[in-house]
Amino acid sequence: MKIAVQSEAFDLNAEVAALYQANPKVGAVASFLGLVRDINEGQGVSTLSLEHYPGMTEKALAEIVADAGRRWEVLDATVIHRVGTLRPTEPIVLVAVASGHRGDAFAACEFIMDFLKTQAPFWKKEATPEGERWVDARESDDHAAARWRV
Amino acid sequence: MKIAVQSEAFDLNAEVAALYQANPKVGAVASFLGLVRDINEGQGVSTLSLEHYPGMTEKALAEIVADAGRRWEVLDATVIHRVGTLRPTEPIVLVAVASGHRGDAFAACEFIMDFLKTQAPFWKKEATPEGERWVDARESDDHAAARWRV
Amino acid sequence: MKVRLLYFARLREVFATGQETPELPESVATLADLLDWLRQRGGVWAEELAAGRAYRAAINQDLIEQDALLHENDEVAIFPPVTGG
Amino acid sequence: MKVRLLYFARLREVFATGQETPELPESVATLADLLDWLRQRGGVWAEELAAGRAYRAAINQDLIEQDALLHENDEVAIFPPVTGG
Repeated sequence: MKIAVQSEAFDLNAEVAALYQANPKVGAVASFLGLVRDINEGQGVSTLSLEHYPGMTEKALAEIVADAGRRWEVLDATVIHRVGTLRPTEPIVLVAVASGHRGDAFAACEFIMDFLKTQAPFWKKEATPEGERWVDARESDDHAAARWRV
Repeated sequence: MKIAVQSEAFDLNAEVAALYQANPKVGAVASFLGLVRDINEGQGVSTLSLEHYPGMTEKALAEIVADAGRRWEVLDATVIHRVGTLRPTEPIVLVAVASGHRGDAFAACEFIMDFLKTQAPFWKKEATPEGERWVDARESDDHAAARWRV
Repeated sequence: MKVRLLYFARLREVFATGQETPELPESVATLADLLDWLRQRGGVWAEELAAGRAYRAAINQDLIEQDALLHENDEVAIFPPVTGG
Repeated sequence: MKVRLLYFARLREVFATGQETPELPESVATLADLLDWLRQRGGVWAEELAAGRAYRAAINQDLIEQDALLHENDEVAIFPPVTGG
């Protein structure tokens, strides 16, 4: 398991290969890339700044990944979240999950993203033509996380 | 949309970047990588050979991707399936879907994989210590595809 | 009526051919008729295409049901359930 | 009791501080008490931490509910709902 919070870009090839190259039991890797969009809630976005709570972030992400591993077969997983200032089309987050079969890989990957969105202490501030604004939490994200409760 | 059937390896970085780099409306890319495992149904696998039905394969994949685009917001999508002889840990298939939001990207990507598994004319033959054998279709794959019927 | 017949994967190996272009008798109008006609060859043809065996068919590269009508120069493919991905 | 208080994102900006280490009065035993104590500062403190405003709290880096007990040297963080990913 790899959890990283960093300002630098990451290499998707290297991160995904690290999940399967040494383990021939891996039949499926589901991955998710979140990117900065140039528009949000109708306003143009020139840059996005990400702040986090060092220490708690890594702990929260590790707990979410461990929780996914209790629900599905997770052979390995990587979560990388960037902080600092990013521009449209730049990757913000990578979640990649390796499993024997695709159903587990997809479910665990989406579960981790849904809880990352609602539980991991990151905050986004957008620079728009009207000035800077903190991004509001979305109710749809709470709903997405809530659907995993059984 | 890119649909390719090829014997060569593909570059995950390049394929995924092509889906978002030129389009700042893309906020989410969900991708799936299917890999050759070294064991299947209890038997060791030394190589996997993939055969397909040229012409129909590309047509079936394009229809599946178009169907996904009618159900979810798909800004762009790539499906690459390899044929020929592959070894354990080698990638077989890549499905990557770009969307504004993660829910659509995940759903469309998993939908495409489920229908690729049951509708696209590819066949696998495994070389095992006991000789060669054609891989049997899995009932679980039919069930996975059937759950999208509403 | 002449059609192009294609076989793939295990069926290609068992039938020891990947394609043929037979002249079909007038009695063959549908895919079901074609399958009957092939079964009359006996041996592996009767065995592999027997009712209850798992195989699929496509006409002109679309998966189809057995009551589908055939037309001159159709491309008809018969193959095992698919196992890609 | 002394605790370490951390503020993040919009609250860090509005409170014009990212952290403080106050000596709390004996009456403060729970997170709810701490929030009351902070609201008594008035101004942005009363406003931002008012009932009905959306904020979250963590004790020692775990998200917690307001009836959680505080202990000497706890790290208590107060922040807006998270928006990562």
